[in-house]
Amino acid sequence: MQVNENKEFQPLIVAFCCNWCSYAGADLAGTNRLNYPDNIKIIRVPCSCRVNPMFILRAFQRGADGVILCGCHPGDCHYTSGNYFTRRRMTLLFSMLDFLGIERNRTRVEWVSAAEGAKFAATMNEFTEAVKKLGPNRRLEDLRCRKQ
Amino acid sequence: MQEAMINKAKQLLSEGVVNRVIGWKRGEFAYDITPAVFENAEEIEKSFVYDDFTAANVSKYLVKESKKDGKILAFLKPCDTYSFNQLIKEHRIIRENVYIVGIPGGPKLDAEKIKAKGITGILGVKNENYTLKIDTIYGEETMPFYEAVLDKCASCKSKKHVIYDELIGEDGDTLDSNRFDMVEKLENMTAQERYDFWRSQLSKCIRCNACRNVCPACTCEKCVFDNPDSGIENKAPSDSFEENMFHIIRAFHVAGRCTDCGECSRVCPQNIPLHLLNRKFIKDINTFYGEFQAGEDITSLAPLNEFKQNDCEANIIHERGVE
Amino acid sequence: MQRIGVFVCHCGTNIAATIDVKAVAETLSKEPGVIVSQDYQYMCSESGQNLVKNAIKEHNLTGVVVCSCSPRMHENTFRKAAASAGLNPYLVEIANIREQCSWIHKDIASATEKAIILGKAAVAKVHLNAPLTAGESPVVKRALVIGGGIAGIQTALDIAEAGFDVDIVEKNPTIGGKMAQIDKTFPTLDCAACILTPKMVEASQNEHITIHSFSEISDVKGFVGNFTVTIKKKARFVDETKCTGCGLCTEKCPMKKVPNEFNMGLDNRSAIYIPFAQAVPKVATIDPNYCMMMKTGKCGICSKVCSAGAIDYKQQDQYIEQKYGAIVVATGFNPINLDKYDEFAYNQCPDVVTSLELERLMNAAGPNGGTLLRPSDKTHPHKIVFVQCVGSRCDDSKGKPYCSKICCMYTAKHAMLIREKYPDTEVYVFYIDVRTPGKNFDEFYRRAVEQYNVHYIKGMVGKVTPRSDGKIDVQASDLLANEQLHIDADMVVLAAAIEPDKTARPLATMLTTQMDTNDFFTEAHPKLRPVESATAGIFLSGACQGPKDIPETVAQASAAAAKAIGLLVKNSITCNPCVAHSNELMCNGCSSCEKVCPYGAITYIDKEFKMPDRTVAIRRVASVNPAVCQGCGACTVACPSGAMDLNGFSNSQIIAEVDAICK
Amino acid sequence: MNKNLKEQVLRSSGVNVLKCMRCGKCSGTCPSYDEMEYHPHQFVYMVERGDIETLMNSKSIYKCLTCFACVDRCPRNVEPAKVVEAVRLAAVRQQGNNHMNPNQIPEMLDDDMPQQAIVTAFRKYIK
Repeated sequence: MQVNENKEFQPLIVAFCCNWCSYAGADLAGTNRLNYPDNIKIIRVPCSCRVNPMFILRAFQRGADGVILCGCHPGDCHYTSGNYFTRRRMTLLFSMLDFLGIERNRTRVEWVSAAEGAKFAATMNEFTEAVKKLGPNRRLEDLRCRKQ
Repeated sequence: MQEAMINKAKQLLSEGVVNRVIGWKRGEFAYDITPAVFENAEEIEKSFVYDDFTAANVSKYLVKESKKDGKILAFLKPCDTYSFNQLIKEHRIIRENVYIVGIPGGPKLDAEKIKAKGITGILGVKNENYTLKIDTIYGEETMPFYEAVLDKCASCKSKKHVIYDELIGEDGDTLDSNRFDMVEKLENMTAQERYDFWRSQLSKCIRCNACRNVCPACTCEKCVFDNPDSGIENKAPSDSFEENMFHIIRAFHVAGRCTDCGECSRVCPQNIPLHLLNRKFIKDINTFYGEFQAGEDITSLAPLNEFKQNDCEANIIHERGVE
Repeated sequence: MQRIGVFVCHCGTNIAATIDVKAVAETLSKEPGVIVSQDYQYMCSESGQNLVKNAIKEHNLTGVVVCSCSPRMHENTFRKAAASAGLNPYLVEIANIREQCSWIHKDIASATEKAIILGKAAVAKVHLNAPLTAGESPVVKRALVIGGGIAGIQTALDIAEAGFDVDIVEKNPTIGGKMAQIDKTFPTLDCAACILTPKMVEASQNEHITIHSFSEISDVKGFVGNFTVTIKKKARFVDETKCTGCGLCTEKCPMKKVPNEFNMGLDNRSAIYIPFAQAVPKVATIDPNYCMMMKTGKCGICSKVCSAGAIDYKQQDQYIEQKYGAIVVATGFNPINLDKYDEFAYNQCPDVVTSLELERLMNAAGPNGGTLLRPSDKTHPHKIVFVQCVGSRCDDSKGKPYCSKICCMYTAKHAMLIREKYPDTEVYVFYIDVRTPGKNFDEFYRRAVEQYNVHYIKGMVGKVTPRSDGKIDVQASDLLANEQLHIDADMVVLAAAIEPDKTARPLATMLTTQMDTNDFFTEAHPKLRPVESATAGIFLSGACQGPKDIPETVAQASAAAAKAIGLLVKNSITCNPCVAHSNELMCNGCSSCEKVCPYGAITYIDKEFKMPDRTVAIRRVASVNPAVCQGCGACTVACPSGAMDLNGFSNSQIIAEVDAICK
Repeated sequence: MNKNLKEQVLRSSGVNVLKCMRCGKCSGTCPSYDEMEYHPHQFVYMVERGDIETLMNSKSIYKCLTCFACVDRCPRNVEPAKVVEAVRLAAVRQQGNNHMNPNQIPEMLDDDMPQQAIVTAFRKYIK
């Protein structure tokens, strides 16, 4: 891939947001016109616990440079316990990715409530910056899926 | 030991307690011992083997065998009993259909390690005061016993049978093993070093599926990797991503269920230390959620199937160790 | 072949100002399967909806993607429109290009690019959408109320009022609960019995209400609209149908040394007893731990004096099974055990009492007939110290972390009543904060201070020491005067923290409802659904959900009743079709999914399968009850074999979205 | 307010003074209350405000019996006695201020003075 020196690296980031808190938080960020980078593409899931590690790997495979998972704050899950399971699953998965030497800052879990539009925007700004610093995802990509 | 086991098997068969026996028999080479089901005393007399090369865990075979008519006798080493228990917990084995005789475990030997010493044509081995006497077609060779022990036995976690109907020999205890040493060593490397280490290992993977087929936790009716609808179907790793993905997902699927029996690494023809991935999860589970040994009992909830409200947050990963 | 229609909304300038909607429509029209792609000013308007409807009919669409505002705004609108045009509503997907695109980005080129990607993801997903039909499940027109305190009684009365049968299950021999033990109520100071007992009688006489007193829940099965509950009627050794409640047996019973629970053990009752005069049902109960006949086989006096022949020493526990459409939990509270607070000398000195004990001491039906006397020597106390927050607002290791909420008000009430009735008595109240939010509450507290001259002291009591002269030394700090006080009190009253009843935890397990770490039931939403549990069909009434005073309890009880009635009036309930389902061919029967399901929606069945080798195998497989499943998807990830999937958010749909975004 | 001192006291005591809800039970329970100029609850509050020098200069730090009644009874596990101890330590650790001058020692000697006290006094000898 040719690196254009003039153009800043623009990462592709997939954000999984639970329908009840984080997706609503993202909507609120929009309603309040709080800017965050267009690198973020949101996928709506009913609950953060719906996110299968396979989806995250799939995103990296297809060229995502970062994946962030947002759910309700612990204790506030619409389904009462979903995000507690998410927390354990993602802690272990991210730990494993880290163990395999994949940059740990490409993955993140954040709790964003429906009232935290500002937090959503701030989190996305911050995460995009962090991923930008890491550069393109090379350690967990599928060469066949690399964009020309 | 082999003699006592054969006698026990014949006795239980003749008493009608069981109608089959799962044990091991010899393959082409002396060190090539594989699980086998015996249906009568003659077969047992003829080919039942239990020796220093008999490392295979027969628990997984009981998923199918326990669903057949009649009761089957299974000889389980301590490490095998953990796998067996875990399978009962997951309703994969019908407990009533298995008669378990607990037998003392290893340390078992690794033929590869003997061969690495340049010793070939192995016909048989004998352990005399921790010197291994190896009978080969070229004559007798010797080497220190412990240099030939399987990695999984060298870091044995327990000599205790967690489930059995009767025991041959004495029951042991759980051990303080050093099994997390290598995981820790890797954790203390930089991310680049870890990445290089795992690339060098996982790139050897030929996707023979031996790890999956031997793993007592991998008993799915249909594996997600064989399922075209799963989104991650894949038969052969065509690049680094798929090499990684298979082993990440496999380790994740057995996380909290893996009893650390070490069979995956034992059977890997490419000698990839796959057990390190499972141990990493076990170590994380122990650190984050409290000590947990899969298969220790049949009632506790798997760590990924329960939670505490004050569990650590996922960002603990970002805050610790070496980037 | 899919025939998908894409509809891009301008939302006036809300979207169109930052996104080139024409370009979006144009680009998406080239996506596979898309046969019509249009843009319009306001897609949610009637003419916008007609555009969608006409396109569905005209092009015989198999899927619709609307690029517009958040699905949280108008997903339902477009689903309804699709349904009215004959397209299954679940074949509609929304691409959120307003809240999550046009409103947050400024650069037209990049915002348009992002909108196209979001649109492509929605198209990719809709390719895999399956038509879903919401199932229906019948509703049993009967409600169960667990707990017969004021909360349970009020809920039952309201449900009965609406014409539905309702059963109250109460573990004690009588309904009435804590309110029956209370003397007066704040802030009006009217007598608790005078307002409660008519309600108790009303409940017992209502044709729709059945009271199972001295009973417990032993099992709950089923789901919303269709619960099957097993009620254990504990043996009371008296035939309820025969007993007239005349009370002769209780008078004649020779065993009179049983601590009286109703009076907090401050006096005694007989082994056969009726808790109090206004008990409902007014039926005697034999306490087998004290009854001479039950213990030694010698006595039988009650049986001899009972002209109704109601006594039955051989009575056994009885189990009744009953079906319900809705369940209301009203298990209430108890004051905490004060054993670990040695500094207050509660266990050393009979004159250190809890507030609930004080209620009984002051009650006309209490041990002293309404005259306030010290329990130790039955003398009139002249100095009384109240200690607030005993066991409330503590670190977890020291007590309850929450504020018990009712103590400030009942202490003001006690102080006022004592000063009113015994003006020669000095009353001190040691407080940390006085918390009086509520109608007429602060006025009430100020009256205690200004009109009744109760001494409120900011500070906490450090140590209570009974003295040999019968006085009690109360050592405390006065934070405002910055000095340490010693008061030689005659009585000390502790405002003990309240906690949920001990039966609540096992009940929550049976009901698969959630509890917080303090064992209070968790409501479905702390603000918007405060009387529902997260489990459909289970409602919460009263202090089982959190500390509450009587007006709040009654308000919540009626609210819970309204919610239950709202469920019971329906003949059947529509289920959310976006539920999990298990592919039986792949299911291992490992129970992982069952363990993570917060609703108990997954059960296991043994099912016969024809194997490839023509044999028949019986396998244990998961089965999801679509009426109970709420569609969170926790099970789909717990399932190692990928047998469990979620309608509307299937693995392949989400992966298609990921692919479309990452392409 | 001395930020370093506050941090030192917080660190050496291990106490989170923010947990205090100002109930005063510590002072209500303190047996040396009347001996003290500043009382246990004030210690907690003043440390939170960072007003530590005042406490260090007060005799109160030596009046605490370290009986731990306040620690035992504090409903929120604030552990006031540990704060008092930490302030006392801060005072002891100060170079100079509270140390004795050799000239002072002889005039303090009398028959009732325990040997240990004299040795201790010399240990604190100003350098």
